[in-house]
Amino acid sequence: MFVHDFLEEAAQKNALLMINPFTKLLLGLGSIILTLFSPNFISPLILTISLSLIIIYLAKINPLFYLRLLTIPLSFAILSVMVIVLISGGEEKIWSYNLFSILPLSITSESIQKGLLVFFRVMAGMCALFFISLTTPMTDLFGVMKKFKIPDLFIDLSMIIYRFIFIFMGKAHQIHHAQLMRLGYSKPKEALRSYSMLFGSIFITSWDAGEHFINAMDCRCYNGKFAKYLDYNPIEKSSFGYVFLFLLGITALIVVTNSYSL
Amino acid sequence: MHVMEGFLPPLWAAIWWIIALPFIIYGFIQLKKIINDNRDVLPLLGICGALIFILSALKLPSVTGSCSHPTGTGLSAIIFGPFITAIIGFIVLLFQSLFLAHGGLSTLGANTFSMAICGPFLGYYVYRALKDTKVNIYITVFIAVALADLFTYVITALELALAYPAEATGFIGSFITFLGIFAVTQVPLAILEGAVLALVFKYIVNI
Amino acid sequence: MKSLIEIQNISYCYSQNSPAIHKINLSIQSGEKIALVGSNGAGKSTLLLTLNGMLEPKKGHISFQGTPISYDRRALRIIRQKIGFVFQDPDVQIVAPTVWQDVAFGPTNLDYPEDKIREVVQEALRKVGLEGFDKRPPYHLSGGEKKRVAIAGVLAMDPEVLILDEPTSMLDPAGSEDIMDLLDELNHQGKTIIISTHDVELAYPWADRIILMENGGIIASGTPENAFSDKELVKRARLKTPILLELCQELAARGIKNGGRLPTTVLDIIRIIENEHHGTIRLSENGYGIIHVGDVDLQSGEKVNALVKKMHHDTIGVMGSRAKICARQWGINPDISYAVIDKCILQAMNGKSSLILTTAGMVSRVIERVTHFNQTNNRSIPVQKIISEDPTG
Amino acid sequence: MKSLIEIQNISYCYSQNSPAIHKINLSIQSGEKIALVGSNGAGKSTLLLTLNGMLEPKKGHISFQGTPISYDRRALRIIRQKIGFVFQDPDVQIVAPTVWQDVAFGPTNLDYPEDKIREVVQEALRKVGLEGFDKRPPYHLSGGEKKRVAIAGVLAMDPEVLILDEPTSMLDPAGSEDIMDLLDELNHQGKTIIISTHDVELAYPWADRIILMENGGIIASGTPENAFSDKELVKRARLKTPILLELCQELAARGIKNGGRLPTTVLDIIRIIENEHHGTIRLSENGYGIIHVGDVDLQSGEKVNALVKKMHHDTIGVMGSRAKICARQWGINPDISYAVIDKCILQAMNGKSSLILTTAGMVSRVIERVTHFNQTNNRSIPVQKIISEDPTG
Repeated sequence: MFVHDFLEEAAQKNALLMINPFTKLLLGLGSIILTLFSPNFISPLILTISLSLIIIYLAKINPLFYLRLLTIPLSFAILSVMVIVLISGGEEKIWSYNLFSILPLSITSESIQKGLLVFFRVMAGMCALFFISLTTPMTDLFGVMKKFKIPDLFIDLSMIIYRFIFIFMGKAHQIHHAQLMRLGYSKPKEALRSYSMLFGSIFITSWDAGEHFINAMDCRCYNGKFAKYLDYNPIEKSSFGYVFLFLLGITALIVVTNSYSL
Repeated sequence: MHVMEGFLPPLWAAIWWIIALPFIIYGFIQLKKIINDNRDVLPLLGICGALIFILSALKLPSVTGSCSHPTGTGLSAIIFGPFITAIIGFIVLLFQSLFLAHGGLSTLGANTFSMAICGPFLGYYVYRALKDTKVNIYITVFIAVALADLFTYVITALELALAYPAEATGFIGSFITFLGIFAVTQVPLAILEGAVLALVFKYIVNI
Repeated sequence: MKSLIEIQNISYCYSQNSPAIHKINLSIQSGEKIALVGSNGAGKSTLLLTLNGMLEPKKGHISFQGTPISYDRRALRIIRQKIGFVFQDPDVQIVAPTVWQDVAFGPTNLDYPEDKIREVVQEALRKVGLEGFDKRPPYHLSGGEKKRVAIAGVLAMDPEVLILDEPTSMLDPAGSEDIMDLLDELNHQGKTIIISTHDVELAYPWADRIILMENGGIIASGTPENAFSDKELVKRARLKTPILLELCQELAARGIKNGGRLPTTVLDIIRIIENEHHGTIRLSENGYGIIHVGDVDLQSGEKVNALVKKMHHDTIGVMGSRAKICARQWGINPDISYAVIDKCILQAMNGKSSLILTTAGMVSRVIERVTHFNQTNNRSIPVQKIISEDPTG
Repeated sequence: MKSLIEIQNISYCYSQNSPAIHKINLSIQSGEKIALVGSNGAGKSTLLLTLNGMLEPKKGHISFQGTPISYDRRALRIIRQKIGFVFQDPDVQIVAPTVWQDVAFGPTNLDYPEDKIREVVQEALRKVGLEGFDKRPPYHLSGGEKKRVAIAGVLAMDPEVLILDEPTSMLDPAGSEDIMDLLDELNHQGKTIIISTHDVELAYPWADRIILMENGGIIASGTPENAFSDKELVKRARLKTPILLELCQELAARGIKNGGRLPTTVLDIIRIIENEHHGTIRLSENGYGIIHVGDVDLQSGEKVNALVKKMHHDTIGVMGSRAKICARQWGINPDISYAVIDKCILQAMNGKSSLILTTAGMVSRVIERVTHFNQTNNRSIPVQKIISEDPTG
């Protein structure tokens, strides 16, 4: 819920921190795109497993922490995939039922196929997303944005939001603790009151902070500019090569398994 | 309710990106104008973005417990207007996907459309419409925020249904199914968020 | 004696890598005044947060009043009511729009009936000296007042133990003294007090027991004199030796004995030096000054003012927040408001008389302290209670 | 001497009711180390904020380098570049997501060319001892490190005056000393330093000049000894007398003369007491210990380690942030890191030898200080520079 659960926190300490962010983004975004274009669940499954191994063994992210992360997309995926399996229909009916006589539900081998595909697409896509967020700190991504000619104003606003998130999160965390210690949130009605006090309090302090912030920026001759940081390690041929080969391999797998069905 | 990475097929992911982009770009142009007039607004917008992020990162107690977060964009729309909220909301959603694994990159377009565009627009106009009537200001905030939240969830269900229409009943059947399933978490959440933000509003006014 | 809080071998870590506290053993007795002292990041706050179940240690046990803390909601409610926690930054603790509402936050959550809430809030505000602040919005209060509101908010739940994380950070000297005074009063009323601080000068004279922390572990626990006199430990904890102790050590290195007990106040140092001089230091010709002690709850402003006029006290000292408020109301401008007893003894030794205004329990403490000083130092400083006002007028 | 900043009769009020500062006159010379001391709400921060044009006084004039401050944007930019301001809470001052970007904020807005930005940022980070922290996000830093980043961000703009509002609030003793040391170094490099604080123990030994503030006005301005020795003023400002000064006053009340200058360090007190004893305090039989001083920039780790091994120094002290970093790298664990010179003199008087590691400019300061002490106290403590490493090997 609070700062310690942020992926950013883990990213700042991961073992692949020094690898050039472009290389890491290529792997993450490449995997996402390949996942989206997979015709069946095989390559997403392979991607899910291989990206997880990379995250745990190469980036040295704590496995328990990572497993807990995987549960975040799981409930959404399971719920939605169930719907897809039940309504998609198909030729080979395994089970069918007409709910309230207006909503025909059925499970077919095609719909299972489709459900599996969507499920593993979500898992593989999330693993790729996890890979990016667990290995590439946002601070590096700001540099990448600059390289991609994203407008300065957009990056500046993002950087300020980033900075404030961490300040306010710390505050919110402490306020929440303080309320718990005075037995806030103990009953639904009290919880509502406690929440509104928490938000209101953060709101007020942050407005205050905003004023100080502008003053502090003025003291340093603020003229509408932020410094952009562009130094990171150069792209290494070897790591770039591995990523390239990996993506090539997955592409080949997609082509080979194209006609496979359950 | 965020659409997870990988959930939308490539075609739909692209379509929602294309629909969301004009709003983001127009919001950005507006933002630039405001900043050119008064550069001090930038930190304030930053604060607003961080607040939205924090609001949505705090889990409210809900029935199923998972991925149910208030969107927080309603309040921003009331204060800054819907287009500015679109751009701030877009950045916040990007951070949410990267920091908290809520949402995704390919689905960012769809999420932006439902959470940073549709919800705030509705909330903003409801607020504008009720503001000058006799309705109590806190009830106005409650209605605007709760409706913004509900509308967000309706749009999300729409996005899911369009991508995965039902065989027998088509898009409509699928839409109703998604709507029904997520109603369990989203309807109470919308009411809760409306109530909390109305109280926050009261709190702020009191100070 | 059975201990109030018993900590056995607890560890806690925030992230995977390094533990914030590690294998801590500690036992806290009822009525103690304890200061956890260490540099930032030594683990003080983490240890404090485990005491009332806010953080659940990964290993080890904590028991309160002989029962192990359990972490279900019901048990936690009871623990948190009995062990009150005051955060370092009052802004994170004060969440309600008015002082009254904020102090009532805890009692409301305890389901007290409405008139009991009124009563405890009133009483808590009186204790911290903020009567009449009910309707004020906390955002307009000074740092010291905010801190008091935070303390009142915890007192309103009538805890047995009061934990304060860095109670005086951000406060100016007068504000700090007020708070430390208040803590003394509360301790005197039977509350166990545990604070964390990195201010050695603050902790040294105040605490019954000092617990030195470094790098997640306890490296010393004992009387202030013992805990701070090991230079190696103080250095390891990245702290300073309290100035007076350092001075005493330097004197000792030059062959001046400190006569057993190490000094905690300027008075003690003067005694050491006087001792060395064997009376070469001249005493005031008029003998000792007298020390008067008055209980503000038993006096009226006129009576005290009349006394002040008659006696020409050289020094007027006030102890405790209620006494300070009374003095202000009566138009008396105190000369000293911290380390009052010691300073008055120093004054008395110079032949100057003084008046100490304070509240009930503390009166006897003043008399005890002076008597004790007289006995151990073979002096005869007179101390005298002002007689309560005659109820018949 | 022409003054750097000249303040004439300025007043400022936030709301209509009461002025935050009122009719202030002050003149600040180039190269001074000034501490504004007062309780919270005395107007310290307000006064500081008027100095670089952040607040425009309602009445009165401020001039910088002989020219009155004007409040158009262009003029303000120049003033703010020349007078750097470090806020009390580093969290409001650090704006960028990484240390490097934050320190580069000022230079970027001053439109420096890219390679100059790189250079000044590098240099500023070196000065505050944060080399290699470039990519760290601020929320990963400790309080002391954040403060350093904030100072580096101002230093990167190469100001002539450095203003710091409560520079050590929230920092632990080690962190505070590091910052005060850094300020000393910067002052030594020619910067004028103005701080505000309510910590008298901190301000008393550090400042060249103390300005006591109370209720929006200046009530005293002078050397630390003078400003704090008037008990009435200190009381009016709601402050404490520094412990050492209080001790000295008590000694004086008992007929022990302080020999002219009032004490600012434990060393001074010892001297007063020793003086009184006329040699009854025994001197070490082996005579004085020697004090070695080494410039870390001219030495290598091996050389120093070899020396430490050979000489069996009883005490190793480091002064300044660069020296601390070097010592850490060389695996040397210093015994003292604050009030180093005085402590080494105390050691030397006890016949113990010591080694002080520091940087160029400070070496001569150590020698001066010891020589001065020898002259005024009729001692002959030997102080010796470690000879620079032979460049030919």
